[in-house]
Amino acid sequence: MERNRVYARPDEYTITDLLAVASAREVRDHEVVFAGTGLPMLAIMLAKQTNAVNCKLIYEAGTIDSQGASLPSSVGDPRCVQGCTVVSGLFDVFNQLQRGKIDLAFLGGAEIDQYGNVNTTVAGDYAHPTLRFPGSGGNPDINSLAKRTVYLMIQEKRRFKEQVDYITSPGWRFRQWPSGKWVGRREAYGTKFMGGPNAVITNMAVFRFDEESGRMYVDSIHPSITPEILQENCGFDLDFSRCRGETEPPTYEELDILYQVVDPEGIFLTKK
Amino acid sequence: MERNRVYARPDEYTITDLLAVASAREVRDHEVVFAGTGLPMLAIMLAKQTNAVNCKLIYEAGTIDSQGASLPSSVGDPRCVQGCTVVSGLFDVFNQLQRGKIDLAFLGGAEIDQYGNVNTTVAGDYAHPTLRFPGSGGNPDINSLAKRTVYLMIQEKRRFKEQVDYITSPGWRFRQWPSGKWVGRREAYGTKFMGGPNAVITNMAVFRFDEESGRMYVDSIHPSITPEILQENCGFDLDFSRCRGETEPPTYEELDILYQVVDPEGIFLTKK
Amino acid sequence: MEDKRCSLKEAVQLIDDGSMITFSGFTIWRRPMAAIYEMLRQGKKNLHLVEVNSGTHSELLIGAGAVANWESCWIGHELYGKTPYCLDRKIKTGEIIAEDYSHQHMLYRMQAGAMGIPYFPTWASRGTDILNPEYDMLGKAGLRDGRDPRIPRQKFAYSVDPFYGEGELIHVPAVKPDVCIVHAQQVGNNGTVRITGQTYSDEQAIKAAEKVIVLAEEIVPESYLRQEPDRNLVSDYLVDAIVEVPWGAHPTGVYGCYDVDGGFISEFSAASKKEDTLEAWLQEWVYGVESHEEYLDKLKLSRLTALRANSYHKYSTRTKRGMR
Amino acid sequence: MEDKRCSLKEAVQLIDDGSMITFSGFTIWRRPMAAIYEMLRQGKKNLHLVEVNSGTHSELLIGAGAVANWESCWIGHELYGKTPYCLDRKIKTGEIIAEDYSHQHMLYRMQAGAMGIPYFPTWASRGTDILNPEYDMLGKAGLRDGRDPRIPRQKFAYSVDPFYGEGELIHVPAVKPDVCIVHAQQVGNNGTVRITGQTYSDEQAIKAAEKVIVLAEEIVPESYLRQEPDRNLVSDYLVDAIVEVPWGAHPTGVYGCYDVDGGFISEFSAASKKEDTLEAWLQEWVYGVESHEEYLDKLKLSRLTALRANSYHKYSTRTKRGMR
Repeated sequence: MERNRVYARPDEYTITDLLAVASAREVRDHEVVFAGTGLPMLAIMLAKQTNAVNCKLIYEAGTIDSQGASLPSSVGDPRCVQGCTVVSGLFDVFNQLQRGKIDLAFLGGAEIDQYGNVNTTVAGDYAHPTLRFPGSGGNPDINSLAKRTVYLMIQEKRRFKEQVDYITSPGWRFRQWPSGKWVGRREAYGTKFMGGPNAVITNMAVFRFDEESGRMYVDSIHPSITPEILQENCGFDLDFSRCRGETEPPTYEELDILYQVVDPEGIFLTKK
Repeated sequence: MERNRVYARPDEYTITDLLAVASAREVRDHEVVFAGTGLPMLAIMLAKQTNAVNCKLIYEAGTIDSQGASLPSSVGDPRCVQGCTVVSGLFDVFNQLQRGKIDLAFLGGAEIDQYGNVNTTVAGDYAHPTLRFPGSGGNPDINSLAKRTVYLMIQEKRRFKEQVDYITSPGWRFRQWPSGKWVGRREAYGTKFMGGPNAVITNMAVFRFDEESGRMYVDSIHPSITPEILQENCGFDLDFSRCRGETEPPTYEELDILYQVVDPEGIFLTKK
Repeated sequence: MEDKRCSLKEAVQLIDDGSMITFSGFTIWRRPMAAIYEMLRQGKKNLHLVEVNSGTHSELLIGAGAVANWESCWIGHELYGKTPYCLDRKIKTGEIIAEDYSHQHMLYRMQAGAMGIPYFPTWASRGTDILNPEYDMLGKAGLRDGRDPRIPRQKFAYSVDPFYGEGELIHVPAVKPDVCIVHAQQVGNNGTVRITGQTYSDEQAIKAAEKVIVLAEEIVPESYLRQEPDRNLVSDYLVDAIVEVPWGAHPTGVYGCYDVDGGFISEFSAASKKEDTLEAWLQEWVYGVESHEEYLDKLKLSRLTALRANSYHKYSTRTKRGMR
Repeated sequence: MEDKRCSLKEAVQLIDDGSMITFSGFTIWRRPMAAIYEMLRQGKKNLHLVEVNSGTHSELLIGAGAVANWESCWIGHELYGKTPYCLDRKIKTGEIIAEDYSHQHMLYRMQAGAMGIPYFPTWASRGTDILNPEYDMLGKAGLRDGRDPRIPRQKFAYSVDPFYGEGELIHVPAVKPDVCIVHAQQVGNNGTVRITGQTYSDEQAIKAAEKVIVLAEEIVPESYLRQEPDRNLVSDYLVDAIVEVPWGAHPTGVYGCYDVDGGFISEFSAASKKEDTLEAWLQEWVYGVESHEEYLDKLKLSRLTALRANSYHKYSTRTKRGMR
């Protein structure tokens, strides 16, 4: 599809809009994509209308390539079934994931560290938590078996930590069990650890990972965010050396699709 | 159902009729029964009309409780699907078998020994066979995982052997692999070997097995067959000590059901 | 043939205290809520929940103090409440043991149970702290000594592939629930189950369980279900009790029948934040209610009517979901 | 989007000599026979067949000398020919290696391949000579040395249950076919597969294979298949090539389309008893025939019409099957 390249001004879009648009741009055409509830749905449904019209959209609860008219409020929603090629269940979808059929996944997390280790399980000590989160769900399964995983997160100092309280989903370096040693993903598991975090997109920036060190670096900073603000909202020292500059803002066309086609009811796009 | 107890004379039924009737009588009401192609189908469809109206009929290819009007020529036949509760595939059926949901199975065999070891794979040396049979199919799976298995066979000296050339499906004593030792079924596997041969029905007699020795014994002899004829057609010494006498012949009602309801086309009941 | 049809009370009476239980559905979809409420009214205790994933139904059971052990991968209310306040509170007071596995681990644990094998191999979730022996909570509580035959003696095992040299796999233990409670769109008068839309992990849960209780929007003739056997999930002989309970999954949603009642779940989630407000909520919606029929009347017809699914779309086109 | 539609010739050209191949169907049902004939016309060689169960289609490939290795549990023609003469002959001449597993073993081997794990645990078939190390034929032929990455280094492995103390299980190795050839009732114009009636072990075979070729009675719009997604087996992205081949499974039967042609299979079975009569049969029905269309004309319309399924019963009510 021809992309209209007229960019909206910061006061014309919300951070959620930018997150959805930046995420959509991670999708390549013809990819088989695994999406969780919320922002990932917006991102992929937008991508299907723009840069990845032939991508396949798989929901964890058991639907393949949904083409519903109405935005699902959850991956278990009947809205996921409408127009899909196959409706099945978790056994079909997770087996395909392990078989290596999933190219890209979008996931969320509560905490992350500089190696991309993500925590969605618990804040504080596991046995005596300060707060229990919903839990892993399929996060560590999808992160380890989809070829690329993109994390969508909120940028806060308490969430971007030197070390996470609990590794729900491993990044590029993590503690290996049962041994308990800190290891690199490849040395630990070779090709049967198929993916891991490929990018992290927050309300302030887009991050990627150094192939060698496995450390997170700043790829681009969102409009109206400065490196100083970004560093203030991160618990570890950020590497700006490879920053490409400002994140490409949403175009008017992308915003129109988001608000008129993807989420006209305002389920996730609530501030407009 | 009230059973009409008027017995037919030997010249009024074929050996296939008697086999079907004797087999049907092995089925208890409400049992979940696994049936292969041929005689087992006749037996269970007859049982459903007489002594086991509530039994469930499962075919290996993936149908649960068929109620077809037309006799299938094979377990993969579309006729198995008509009126069943669930049509699925092998994964459903074999998983239920391993889960312990199957009470009774009917199987066939080319050779059998005194411990009920059955061969459906090869005659002669495995690597250099005198004749290759179709192979195990699900025979050893069903024999080991259904709670009871009844074998339907042709009574010939070359088929009832001191020792079979190849143990496709183990009986009460067999060589255990990888050890290679001869062992009793229970000592070898305990409860996870759920079944094994419970009865063998041939064109001449009904055989059962001694719980202690695991040896086959004669339970009843078919009308017009003498112990001498039976022994002549068996490759090992038969135990007649527990013979209950003559096998109950078919009733006119059973024959009517077989020829008018079960196999009116004469697919398996060919001689009448 | 014995009649499997019974009342909701009778069906729930089949569940013993201390039972290991699993459910149909996915997060806030097709959960047997009417049975959950009735379990609380009957005062079930010391339950051991083992679920592929959890949700509002288990927050209720946990919050009301009916649960001793919980094994799953996720619990919450999706859009309608992110934090599992009840589980959070019971973990802090030590009233519950929570054992984490990943979603795929739980699915394969249930599949192993459904196919009668004691474990299942997988590549999923290597590198996660779920595998950390320090976080084996049933083990730390001394419950892996084999005294309870339903609890595996280890949380995980590992095995190296001898066939293709692909490395070390994780073995997850089978799940062996005493009871699976299902909510289905239709059940035959003798127990054949038809589920439409996503089947989630219902097939695994039903086939793994020793006893299966099926609530359904409607009981239909077996002869009707036998006309399209490709649309049925399991046959009658796997089902022990059936109950017709229209709207029986409310406030969770049912494909083709009704949507999630987000407002209702949000109110429960908010109430569950504190013991006293939760207690008041339970008094109003569970203990203070005699039957499912009384519950429906209390909800009011207009509320349920707005949730009813459009027969083409299979979801409600009338319920307000977003800000616009 | 690239077009996956192609001719039968083009589809079969995607198969390399020496490929490991599996098929849709069950014994003499829904086998991709048109592709089998075309494989012989194209002179495919050294194939390694790995099948949950086998039948007429493989007797043809084996008899014609296209097969080097065969792994399965059963081969024959059901009612229409008990003895697998071709396999029997090739084993005796040592031209083929036949590796026996049980039916459940083969199913779980394919399931393991379909879900991306190298092996699958099972209780099935303990005590059988299939487990006898003396009868590991690929091993005896020195083919388990890892040089062929598709051949497992052991025929079986064993593992003791550490979770529930249930004893020693059998581990069967995954199957990793290069190609799965499917015959379906319908395929979407982009590859979504709809199979009606029993699905046999087609889901396992398709998902285990690297390349999937689908022959179908008809190609239909994807939009049509998307109207009832619960009736579709796999989505388009798992399929590489599609060919519309009416009657493409003849002489095997297809649910809802046509019955098994028992007479035809019986004639082949009888002919396959000896090399020279088999050669003559192959000349007449395979090598001497240019295309599938020519094959159909040679069969004659009246013969096929008698086999055509009744649209209510899903099988033919006109074909004579028995003695009465």
